[in-house]
Amino acid sequence: MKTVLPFFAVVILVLFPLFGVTVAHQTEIFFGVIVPYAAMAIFVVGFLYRVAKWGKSPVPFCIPTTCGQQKSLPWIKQDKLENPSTTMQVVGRMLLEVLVFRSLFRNMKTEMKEGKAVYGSEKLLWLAGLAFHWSFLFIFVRHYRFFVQDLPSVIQMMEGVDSFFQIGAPLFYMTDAVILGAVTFLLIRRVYLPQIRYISLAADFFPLFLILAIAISGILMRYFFKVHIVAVKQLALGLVSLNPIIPEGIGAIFYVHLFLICVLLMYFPFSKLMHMGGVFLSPTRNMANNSRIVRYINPWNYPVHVHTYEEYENDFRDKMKKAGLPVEKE
Amino acid sequence: MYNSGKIIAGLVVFFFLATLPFLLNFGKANAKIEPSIDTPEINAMPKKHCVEPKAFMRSEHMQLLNNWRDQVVRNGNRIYVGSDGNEYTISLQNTCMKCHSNKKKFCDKCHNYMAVKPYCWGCHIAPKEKEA
Amino acid sequence: MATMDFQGKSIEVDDDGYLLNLDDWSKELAEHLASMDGVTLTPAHWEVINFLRDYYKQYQIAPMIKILVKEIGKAMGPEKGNTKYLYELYPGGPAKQACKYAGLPKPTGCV
Amino acid sequence: MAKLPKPEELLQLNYNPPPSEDWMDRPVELKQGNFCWGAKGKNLAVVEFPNARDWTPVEADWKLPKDWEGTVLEAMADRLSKYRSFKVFMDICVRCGACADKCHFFIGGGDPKNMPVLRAELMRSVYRKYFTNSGKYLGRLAGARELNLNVLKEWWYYFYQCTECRRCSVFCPYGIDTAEITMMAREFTNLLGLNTDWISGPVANCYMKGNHLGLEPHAIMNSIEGMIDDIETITGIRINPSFNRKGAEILFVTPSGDLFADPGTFTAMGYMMLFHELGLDYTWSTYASEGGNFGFFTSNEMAKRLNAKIYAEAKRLGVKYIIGGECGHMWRVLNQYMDTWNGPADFMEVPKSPITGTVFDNAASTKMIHVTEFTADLIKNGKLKLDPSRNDDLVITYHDSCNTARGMGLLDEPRYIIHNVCNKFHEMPDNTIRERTFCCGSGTGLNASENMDIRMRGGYPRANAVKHVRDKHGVNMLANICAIDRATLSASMDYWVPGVRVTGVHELVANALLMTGEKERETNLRGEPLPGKGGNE
Repeated sequence: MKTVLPFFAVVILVLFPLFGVTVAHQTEIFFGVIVPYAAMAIFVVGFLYRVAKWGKSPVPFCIPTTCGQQKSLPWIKQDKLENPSTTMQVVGRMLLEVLVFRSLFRNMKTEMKEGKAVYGSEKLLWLAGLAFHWSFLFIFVRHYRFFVQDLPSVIQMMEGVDSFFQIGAPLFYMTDAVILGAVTFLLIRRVYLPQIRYISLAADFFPLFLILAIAISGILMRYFFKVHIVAVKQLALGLVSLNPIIPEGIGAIFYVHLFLICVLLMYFPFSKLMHMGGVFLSPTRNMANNSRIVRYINPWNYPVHVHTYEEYENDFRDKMKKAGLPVEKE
Repeated sequence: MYNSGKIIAGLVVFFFLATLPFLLNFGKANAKIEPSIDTPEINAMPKKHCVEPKAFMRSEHMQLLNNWRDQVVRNGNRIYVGSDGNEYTISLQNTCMKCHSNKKKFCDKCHNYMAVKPYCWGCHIAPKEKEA
Repeated sequence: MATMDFQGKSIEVDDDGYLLNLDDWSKELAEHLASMDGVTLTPAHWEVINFLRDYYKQYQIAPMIKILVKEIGKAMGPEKGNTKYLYELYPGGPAKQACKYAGLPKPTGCV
Repeated sequence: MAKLPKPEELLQLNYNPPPSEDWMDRPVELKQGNFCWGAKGKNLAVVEFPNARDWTPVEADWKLPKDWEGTVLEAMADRLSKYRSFKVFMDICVRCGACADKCHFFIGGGDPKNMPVLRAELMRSVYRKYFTNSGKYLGRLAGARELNLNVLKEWWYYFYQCTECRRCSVFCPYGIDTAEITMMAREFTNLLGLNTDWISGPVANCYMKGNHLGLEPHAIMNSIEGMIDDIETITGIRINPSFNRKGAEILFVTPSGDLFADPGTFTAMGYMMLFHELGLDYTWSTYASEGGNFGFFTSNEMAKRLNAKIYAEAKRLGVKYIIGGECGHMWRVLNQYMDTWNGPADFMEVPKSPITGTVFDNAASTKMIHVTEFTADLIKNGKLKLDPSRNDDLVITYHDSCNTARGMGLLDEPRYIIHNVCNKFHEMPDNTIRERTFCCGSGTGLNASENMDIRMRGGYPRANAVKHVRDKHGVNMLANICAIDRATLSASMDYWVPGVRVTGVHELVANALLMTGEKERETNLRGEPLPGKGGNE
């Protein structure tokens, strides 16, 4: 159920615009203008709202997970990136975390072999995760050629790198293959590994199928079922310059690609995909381990009922005196 | 503690990045792009036609050119038979550019618009611009 | 909460069978508890039980084994002041088993 | 009490959950040996906890208060608004599974609900139902489920099977810390009077008597006097520690386990011998006689109430700073919570070693240093005369406690000390030490005797690594800086790796320490003959 249902949901999401624009041209305005604007609005507002909502809850305690030697005596070498004690060191830790998935890199696999537990290397998840996220970012940035009139040279360089091998025409992008491979791996892993299948929800399969469909539709459009690319850019520029137009003859597959992206954008703020924002707010990673150096303040700290020394002495005064302990009151 | 300052700064950065395409195009007109076929050679043609129909050429010209290059360079074949049955000499300079002698208003028009940099002109020399 | 019936009285015990109220204890009950484990209490057993009860009255806690060993050694002679001797008397662990018969709460280790 | 199976039998494990099962369909089964007895009403009443009554986990009726669901959901909303960690961790897990096989209970037990991600999902599923729209409307499809008695029992069973060791958090790409979620679950269960006896008893003791064991003032002194006698027998030196003494420079606080149970008592003897040799102006307190904090395994508020005694007593006695003994969760609390709860400690001074003059800037605010920081500094400055050969009968390995490793980063200080007081030392494999260290299997108040099955399972990964170095290097002593470790690893070693014993670091220090005016030592602190020639050189 949790695998099949998301799959068919994505199939329906593909068929919807496909039939829409093939059967009735009027729907192009829906798929080409209304949905993209709605998706953009939901994405931006939803994302801001979710993060702001997290931000409304304070971090009452300084709870970094320390993964190395603390700042201690001057002759003991502190692990500044794994156990940061200053803001700059925290920035370093976060950069490692966000850019190269430092924590996931530690991953290993536990197995029972010959009657004892052994821990083997397991870097595939890290590699696939890194490959997926970085190629996604590359592809996302590459799409800027549809959104600006004069493409910055940085993005042109990225394209150059991505199509370095100059295979075929239009030039083959490496990231297209990488993202397909990585998403497929992540999907197969979820179905095939018993532990991962057991913990997976429909909400874990849906974004994978969706992203896979987006990647496939994009690849089909670029290499196989060509669309009127100049018209696509006109539509895109129309959207972002707030003068939407629907050029003639773009091709149905473009609307499929666009619609799936819109679904992803709309789904984003309501889903686990918010880990993109959440990773920056994780208190175990974004705090300095300096709570013994600087007092950390809890905004809702409140007085509590304690058992005072006076009460304690009242309970035990006789026994204390008998044992020769000093007391406050005789 | 709330770290409101850092969160708000982060959200401003997010908002900026997420809406960057809108910001970059703010107030800019959306130019209509149409490659020009207004050259003396094309105008002189009794019936205007390319080696393949216009729709095919629009989306597949890069693949056609890629094939042509392979045909000439690897197979030594200089003859292309179009889907209309006519034979054409495979040559960028002498076939394509003979008619489309206005590279700037024909090729570059869309390529620049789409920020595509075909590597044709890495080897070939662009012909002199001609216009009607 | 579990209870046990003894001499027509219902006595409250904890999940491990230790008395909840020290006052419910009597010599007969101690013998009864021991007999449930198949143990017959000898004077040597009673030495330990009595020490435990005295210690508990004074400190509100069962003594460490170390202290128990020392004290039994003092009372019964140095050849009996060792852990091995106590384990022979109380195979279930001198602290745990003897405390049960002495009506003390289940001893805690480190918490 | 369930009989504990043999080690080989316990390890008949399958890490692969049933292929076609959905975890939500697996009913919770309270297996004997895997849970602790329920809290007693009188102990809950002492600390004014709600629904104080006696109850039995295996009985169907848990004697819950009316509208307990409302109580839990209200508390959940409250904690979501108070803890960003809780809120963010409810939302951002992608279920990548990196944590799945990192939990010691899963490695030693194979129960899929002991995969950290699934333990958290037990809570998340309820969160989704009542706090997210997708859960509200899509229900189970969105991974949501209703809060009912079965769910509550499942929470109680599994969240009192988590030792808050934070190992999963080390591997999580977002740093999701199951300990944060377990803490919340324990807050909720405590609102319904669903604590365990082994936690609530010590909490009540600590509140009224100052320490978990319930040692009354004269019992503490009696116990320490016993140790002083032993020290005199071994070294010929009579030391004379002070209690509740006003005007001392330093207050010393250690877990009460060190005062009343072997092998912790040997560590306590170690502290006293070291401090005596230094002539340190320090005092014990019978009121703040507990470094550990079982309140931390109950609720945030209870933890704060117990912790308050340390600063209060420091203030009353007018000490300049505090030294804390060897304990694990105690140091997580002292490092990450104490100052926030009960600070500022501005009535004290930044700790400065009276022997070396070293100023401990890393405790500039809390004014409390770890005894291994203090001792490492002494050794580095050459202030101690040591004869490591007295520990030559020991082949040592070092176990990092979860909390000092992952909630503080105290890794190299104890190792430096061990290297200077012992000649034979071998590290366990890299995957099992430092930030990747394994829990003893009995932290967070799980070190009772009725739950031996889960304790031994949880202790397996640590024991497995010890076995590795025992077989390879002949290791026979497991050193650590945690009172719970000293108690629980002893049991775990006896079960899994017989022949390996457990020691605190300061026991090793005191064995090697050449004290001024000591007699030729014949035995170590445990009364066992010293190796080889022994004694002074």
